[in-house]
Amino acid sequence: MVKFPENTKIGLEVHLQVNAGKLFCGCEGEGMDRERSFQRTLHSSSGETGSSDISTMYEESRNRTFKYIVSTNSCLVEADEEPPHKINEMALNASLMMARAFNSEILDRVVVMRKVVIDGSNTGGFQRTSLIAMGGEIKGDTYSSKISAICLEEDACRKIEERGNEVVYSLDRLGVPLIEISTEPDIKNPEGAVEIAREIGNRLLSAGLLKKGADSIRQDVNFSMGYGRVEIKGVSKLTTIPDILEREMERQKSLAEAVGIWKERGGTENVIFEANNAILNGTGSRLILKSVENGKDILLSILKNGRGLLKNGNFRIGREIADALKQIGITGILHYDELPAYGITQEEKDRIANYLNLGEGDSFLILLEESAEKERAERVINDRISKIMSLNFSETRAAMDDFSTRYMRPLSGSSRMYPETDISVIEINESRLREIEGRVPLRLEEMVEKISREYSISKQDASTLIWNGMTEIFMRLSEKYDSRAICRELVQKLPDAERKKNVKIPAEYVEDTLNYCIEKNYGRYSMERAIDLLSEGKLPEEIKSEENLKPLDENEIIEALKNIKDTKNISLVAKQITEMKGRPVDTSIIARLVKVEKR
Amino acid sequence: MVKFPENTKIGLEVHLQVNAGKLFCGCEGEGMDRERSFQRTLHSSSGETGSSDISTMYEESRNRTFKYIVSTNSCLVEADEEPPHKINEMALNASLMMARAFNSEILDRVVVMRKVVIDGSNTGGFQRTSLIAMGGEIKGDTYSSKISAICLEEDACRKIEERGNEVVYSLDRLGVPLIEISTEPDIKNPEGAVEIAREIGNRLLSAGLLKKGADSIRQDVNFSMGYGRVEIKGVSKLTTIPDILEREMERQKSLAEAVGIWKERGGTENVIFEANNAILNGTGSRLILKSVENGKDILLSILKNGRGLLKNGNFRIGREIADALKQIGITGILHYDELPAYGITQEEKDRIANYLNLGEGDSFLILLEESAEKERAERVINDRISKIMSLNFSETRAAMDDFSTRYMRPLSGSSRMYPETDISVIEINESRLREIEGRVPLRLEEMVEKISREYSISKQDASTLIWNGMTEIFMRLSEKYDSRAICRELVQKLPDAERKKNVKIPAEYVEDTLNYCIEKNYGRYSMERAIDLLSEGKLPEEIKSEENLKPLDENEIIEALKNIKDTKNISLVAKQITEMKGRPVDTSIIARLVKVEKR
Amino acid sequence: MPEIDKIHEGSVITFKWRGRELKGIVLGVKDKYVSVKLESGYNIMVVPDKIIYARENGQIETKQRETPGESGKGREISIISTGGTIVSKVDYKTGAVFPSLDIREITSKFQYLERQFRLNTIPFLNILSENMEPEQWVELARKIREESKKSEGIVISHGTDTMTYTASALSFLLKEQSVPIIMVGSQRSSDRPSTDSYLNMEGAINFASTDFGEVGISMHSSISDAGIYLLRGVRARKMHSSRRDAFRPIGEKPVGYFQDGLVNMTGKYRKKGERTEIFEKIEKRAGILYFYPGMEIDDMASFMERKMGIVIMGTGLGHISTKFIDLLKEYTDSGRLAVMTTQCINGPSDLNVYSTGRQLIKAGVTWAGNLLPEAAVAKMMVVMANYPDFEWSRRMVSNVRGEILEREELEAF
Amino acid sequence: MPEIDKIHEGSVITFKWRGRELKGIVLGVKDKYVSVKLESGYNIMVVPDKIIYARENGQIETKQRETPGESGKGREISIISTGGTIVSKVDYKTGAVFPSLDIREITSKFQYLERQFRLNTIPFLNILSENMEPEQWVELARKIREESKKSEGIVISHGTDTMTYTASALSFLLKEQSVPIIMVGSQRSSDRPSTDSYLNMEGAINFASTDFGEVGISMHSSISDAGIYLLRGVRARKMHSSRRDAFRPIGEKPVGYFQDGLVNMTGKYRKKGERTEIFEKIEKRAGILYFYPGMEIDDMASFMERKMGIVIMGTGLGHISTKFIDLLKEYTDSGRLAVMTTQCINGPSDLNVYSTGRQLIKAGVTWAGNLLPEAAVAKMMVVMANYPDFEWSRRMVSNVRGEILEREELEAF
Repeated sequence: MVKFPENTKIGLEVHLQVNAGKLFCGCEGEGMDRERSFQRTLHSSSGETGSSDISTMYEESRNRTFKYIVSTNSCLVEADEEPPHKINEMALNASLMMARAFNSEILDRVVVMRKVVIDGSNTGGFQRTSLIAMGGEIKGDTYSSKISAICLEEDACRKIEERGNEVVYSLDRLGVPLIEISTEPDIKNPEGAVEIAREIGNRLLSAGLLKKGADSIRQDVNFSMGYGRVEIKGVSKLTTIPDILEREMERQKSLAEAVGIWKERGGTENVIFEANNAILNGTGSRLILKSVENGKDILLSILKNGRGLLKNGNFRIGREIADALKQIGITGILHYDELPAYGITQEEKDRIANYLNLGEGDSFLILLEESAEKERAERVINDRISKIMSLNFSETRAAMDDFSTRYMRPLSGSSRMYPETDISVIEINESRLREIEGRVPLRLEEMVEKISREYSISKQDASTLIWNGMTEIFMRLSEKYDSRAICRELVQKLPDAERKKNVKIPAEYVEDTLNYCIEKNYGRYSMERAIDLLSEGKLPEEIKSEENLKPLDENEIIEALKNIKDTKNISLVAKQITEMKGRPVDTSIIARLVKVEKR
Repeated sequence: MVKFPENTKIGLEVHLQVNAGKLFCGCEGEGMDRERSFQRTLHSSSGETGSSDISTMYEESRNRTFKYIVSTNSCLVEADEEPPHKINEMALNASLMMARAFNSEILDRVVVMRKVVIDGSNTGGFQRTSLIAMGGEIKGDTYSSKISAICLEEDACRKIEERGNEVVYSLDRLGVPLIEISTEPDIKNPEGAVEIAREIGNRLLSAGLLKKGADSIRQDVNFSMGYGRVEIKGVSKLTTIPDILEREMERQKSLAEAVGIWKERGGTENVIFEANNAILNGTGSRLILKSVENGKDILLSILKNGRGLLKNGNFRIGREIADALKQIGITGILHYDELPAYGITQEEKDRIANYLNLGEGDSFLILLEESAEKERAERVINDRISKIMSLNFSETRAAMDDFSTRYMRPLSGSSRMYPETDISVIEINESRLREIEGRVPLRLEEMVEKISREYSISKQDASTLIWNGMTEIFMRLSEKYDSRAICRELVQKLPDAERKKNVKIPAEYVEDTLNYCIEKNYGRYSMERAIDLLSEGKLPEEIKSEENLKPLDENEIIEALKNIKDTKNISLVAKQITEMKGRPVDTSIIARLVKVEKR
Repeated sequence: MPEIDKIHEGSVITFKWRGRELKGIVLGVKDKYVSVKLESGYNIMVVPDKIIYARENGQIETKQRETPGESGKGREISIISTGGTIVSKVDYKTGAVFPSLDIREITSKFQYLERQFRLNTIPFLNILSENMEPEQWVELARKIREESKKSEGIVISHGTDTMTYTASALSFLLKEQSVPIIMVGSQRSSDRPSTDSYLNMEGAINFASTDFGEVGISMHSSISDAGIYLLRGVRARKMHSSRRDAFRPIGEKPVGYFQDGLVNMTGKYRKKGERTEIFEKIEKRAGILYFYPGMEIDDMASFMERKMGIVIMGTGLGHISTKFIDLLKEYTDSGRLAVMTTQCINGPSDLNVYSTGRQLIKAGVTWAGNLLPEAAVAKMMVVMANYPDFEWSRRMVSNVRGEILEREELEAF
Repeated sequence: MPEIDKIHEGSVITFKWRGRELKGIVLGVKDKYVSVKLESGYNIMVVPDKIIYARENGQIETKQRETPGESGKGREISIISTGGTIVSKVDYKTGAVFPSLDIREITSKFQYLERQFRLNTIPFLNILSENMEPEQWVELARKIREESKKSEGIVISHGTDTMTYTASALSFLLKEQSVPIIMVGSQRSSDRPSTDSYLNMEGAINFASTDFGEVGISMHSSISDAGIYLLRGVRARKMHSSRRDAFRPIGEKPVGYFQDGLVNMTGKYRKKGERTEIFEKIEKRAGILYFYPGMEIDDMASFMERKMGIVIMGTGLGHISTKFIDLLKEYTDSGRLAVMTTQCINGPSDLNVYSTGRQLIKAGVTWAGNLLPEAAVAKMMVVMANYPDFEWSRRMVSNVRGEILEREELEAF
């Protein structure tokens, strides 16, 4: 296990999708894309971004259009064509239940805010979010962490593709309720972070309120080791946290080391590019040739004292610069350390060094870009370098598949938030709090234990019920019928039938038909028959109306047995009779009758 | 010239399209078809048709759908989706002017009626028509005729095609105002009918109110020679009236003669078909074989005493029967007189005669049709024969291209008319009558004479102006400028320019630009230039705004002449200069300058 | 010689007019003018020079042909007639419209109906729909309850003008319904060959034989004689004064579609229930007020005076001039009901978005999403008459008959 | 320790809440609750346990940023601001909307505008459009006359709620107009990144530089940020309460279309004239009355009492219960004006078709084809103030500004 510095601070922001309708409209949480789409542009308002936030300015200047694919579970609200409706009660309650679970202090009044996001992932240009509770603590088996805030938010659009200036999003995920739980940066190591994050997810799961699906838990990780806070976005798999943090820790360590050397050498000077398209005349580099062909210039600058720091051993300041430039759409950057390469020869490298009058420890940068972009690039590069030199690495970074992270944007400030005036302040009154009081989620282990104990089923079965989100249905049906029988239907028969027909039967259909069997006193065989019929695509109404579930009585079975010759295998006989009559049959009766017959 | 019987009575119904917007909406008289269409069915109401009108019942039972192609000059009114608007003033006035022209008595109040027509030619299932005036007389050079009624009507849809059960109509013509002038049946011969019809059309033409186009005059001819009134619909060319009436006269004469013979033989008995599909077993007739293959039966009936009357010399009762059957969609009828033919041999004919036990003068009918249709066919045939036997031939017939006529339907009764309640009664008050008083159309000859005299132009030119519908423009422009010059532009230059570019220049464009030249005092060469530019597709606004019409002054011409070497042909020189400068030039100035130069 | 004032409607007459002798049947006499139908079929209105001959004939009468009764075999459908264009016919001489309801005229066009259904025609009212009053909604609901005991479906022929008001009122008056209730009308009267009434009625009868447990409207889906829509009464609106396809669903798609003899239920709907129960009271003291710039305080005040509840058609999301705020506060403080809707017709009212709206909330004004003004006033009349006043506001904003849509899809406008 | 009632908006505050120490800026205090913006950006409303520290700071003020002035070079366009969503911004701390009109914010989005036009911004009114009164229409017309002397086009930013009323009123108040007058609004306020205001305004400025000689409306043609419609003011209507493409032409197609910097004039329109002349009087005693079943005679009577003219929104082709006939007759007999329109919105009113209509004609009620109710009331206010009473009815029914369509095409509904 890698050793992290003493002053390591890790905090989490865990996002949990709530298994409920959308947060501010009447649409369902799940849906499919449709043929229809519309397209938009977004504008940043002057009041809202600081002048230094050039990535946001760039975002707008790019003139991007966003295309939104309409889904079956979207309406005018997702299209930003109608004010939001009242908040989804179930989602709000879920967030309150989570707050209670961790002893977080619930606010008397909830104010819905808009958080500006203009990457198109929200049709309105903002995400709706509200602070639900503050404080509390998450206790895992080994680690614990204090909670700073619990928020209830809308999930964003699902990005489908990016082509040229157009980004395509689906509206299916937009507006799905998300509970965001942020911890204090009091976690000391990645293992702790994993445990805490898992604990958070398990609570909502244990309450039966976690949406199913790959997306349902996503976390951002805050990390600091003395060089400012880095927020790592988009860690989708819990188990990758240690690897990602390790890579990030190494990045910061190397960066600090490089800065030490650089400063020792006397620091650097501002990068200033000058165009010299003739300098590489006669080059064989296809990169250069193609770039010139596309009308770009060859811009050169000294990077004072930078030699060997841009790409050399662990030093990767070159990549820091490239990542920052990429955010404003500039990609053509080369530097001393990586040459000769890309078809540029040592002779050409020397020619440039010579031309720039490079000193001993100096490096140079080559920017392949139109001269008009020179100033923007210089500003980004110089800002980036001076930030690194100040040993303040705080920023927002994105987690990559290879566990590395990439620069995304500066940490977002509070100026990006303002109230959602279309929704009035929500009072969390006593009656609501009383309502959730009995439903505070237990820890997953406790929940498994409790269900197993109270309903006399195995822990294995209890756990399966929870993971499949069937706990509530199970408990309701168990009030009226033998819980073990119900458990068998839900844990064995149901998944079995679904697997056979490769279908997903809606939970409410299952509850409806089983309930019917219970009320009619039809017994186990009818329940199984009900699930079989559902798996064949029949609707509960049909199944119920056609008396398909009424078990055959003894006389009917005797009648049916007359047509069956081989009665050795009782369950085969039952199957034959059911197929013949379209109705369930009790095998024990068959067994009895067959015996009688044989006698 | 064929001699018509003494008791011949001919009456006319002449329909004239008025050159105005549509009668009951804001659409123009002309337009083009568009992509869009809609489709309808029509129902006959029980109250409206007599029980004997089986052709109407058949029309509905056919379950035909009508498809209407929307035109640029149609709106919700033509679609029968909006009540009619107020009556078109110009069309109403035109009808009143025609009434005055023939001294017909104008009604104080005009009641708009609906005349039921369910062949789909009117989207509402009725045509709007109103009686404007009664009485009066049309005086031609040789003949004269009393007027019974002058009506103002809507024109019907233009039929585009009929395919299967669908009839396709265009809405472009629906609602165009039609003046219908009906004469008493006081015309004695076809030549008189031609003269009277021509006189009627010429009056509206002389007033400049006749729409242009092939359809603009259509006439129905009423004819009787003692056997009831026959109304011949759709005589589109005036000159065909004599040929058509001759054929009709001969038809009736032969028919009467045949009836005489028939009655002498003792009359006939009802036709009653019986099926005998076996009788032509082994026939080589493809007609019969195909008919049987299509599931039709062979239905046979005696036609008592009918031999030699169905098709023999001038006798054509067979066709009378076939035409009537055709109206109810039955086509497969054969009879004794025409056999052997259609692959049916003499032996087969005899076999049938034998089977039917045919008497000496008897004929037989073969109907190739499903037995289910037997009664309908019998009813139509027996009705038809008894009508012929009663020597009452009155009915509505359609004129064919070969001058023959075909049975269409019984004469329509007054029960097909009821008031159009969506339009209030229109009062023809004094002020309206005064308004038209000065505009009563003259006879064409008088009009030619008048214009020729008043404006000092040739009769030839005056006549051309009238035929081209340019009289009014000519008279207005002549108030401000030399009428002969204007006449030259309108009668010579304009058609010439149109022919050269193969375009039709809207009359209002011509008036607008010529008016402009007059006001600016630009003279003849500018007018010609204006017409040339219009023929090139330029709009009046463009032409006027660009000062293209200002003639070159002397200095400008001198300047221009410097670039021209060969000045022998003055008009060629003028053309060159105009092309060079884009402005008109006075040839007389050139001539003078060239002379001066030469000197 | 007969005098002009002795001439009666229906007389056969011969007279002179400007020297011509004319014959015809008298349609009426007014001032000096005689209306005559000539033998040619044309009607004229003239002042005769001289009347030569006149004889009472009685050929013209205003036919009053109501032919109640039953026709066909199969499932029983009741057709309750209230009047309107769909049952009107024209007298072919006078052009006067008279009521006629001979169901055989309809079934003769669609003979399969006679084989599938037993159609039972009930003349109930015979009025133009603009004269329908709320009390008659209750009577109609009672009639429906009665018919539902023997029929499997009910068709109500109704003038199109106030059809959605009646449909809404019935929706709320019916606490439970055991049969489909389908309203049908026509935009072109049955006397015209081009009438839409037959196809609309064919659709209605077919819709009435489904398991639809709501009050629906059966009218043309386009200007072609092709398909018929089944629309939810509380969400439909007459959106064009003259077209066949005037009725449109607002904010949702049609519930069903009928074409070529087949019903296709495409939307969600309540299934018919076990029994039919109705409310029997209605509060007439409710009305709609349409806001416009320049409206005076007195305009609203005097309207309110006579009302226990008002439906305001505000602008946009439900706004009116803020000068009315105090007045509204006073009104709602006195226990009366003010519900805001929008004159945009489409889209919701939402008083949370702008400051005017928030002031209206404080003044006690209620709003109910995209509840339509017509449905709102009908609902208000039913709610106020049948529930205690402290429940009024809550009842208005809660969706009971699909009158308030939870979600509006993009295509629905 | 500071007392809660000493805390003011804008104070920087540190306080204890349920044992936690929190910091932020005070947004307001109401009852015991303090609204605070935390450093995280979230707003909370809490009852503090104890206030530890508070300092007046003044960081929060309600910004009143109106930046009139000129910008750009080229053809002069005046932008007259009257208020509404299009010029509103949000205060990012309180969420309160405040008016702001900095034309450079718009031109900075579309820099070509600066090269083509000299944009002259004039703050004129600053109200929500539902508070607009007829007197202000006249003031606006005067301002237009003044601006038309120096500008080649006029853009009027306006709240969308009553935009079509104002557009109609201006259409009739302007006897002649020498410049295009383009009204523009937005359905999503400018503070939202997704606002429609920029594109609507871009379209408006471009339309204002054409030869369009009418009062038009420039709004989104669809929910996409793609094209902008130019609609004829007297024929447009806000047909949805919340969508960007709420404005629709009724019974006709749009006059123009703007996309990607290009104007395409697709419909017929009046060209701009030589001078701008206006009527300066308006008669406020006119109003709209919406008919519904159950409306009482007193409802109409008391409304009429205060009015010189009324616009009735009847059902269908323009019908109301016949019980009102006598009252209407009395009203028109006294020289006042009653104009019938239809609550169907689309299609004509036509009183000739049904008996109720013919009774209304006899009662002196006027109708004017498909004249919209909003245009009708605006026209009535202008006509009654500026013409002798015997001309009123004739003026109402004659088309002067394209408000009455001669023909309606099939696609227009």
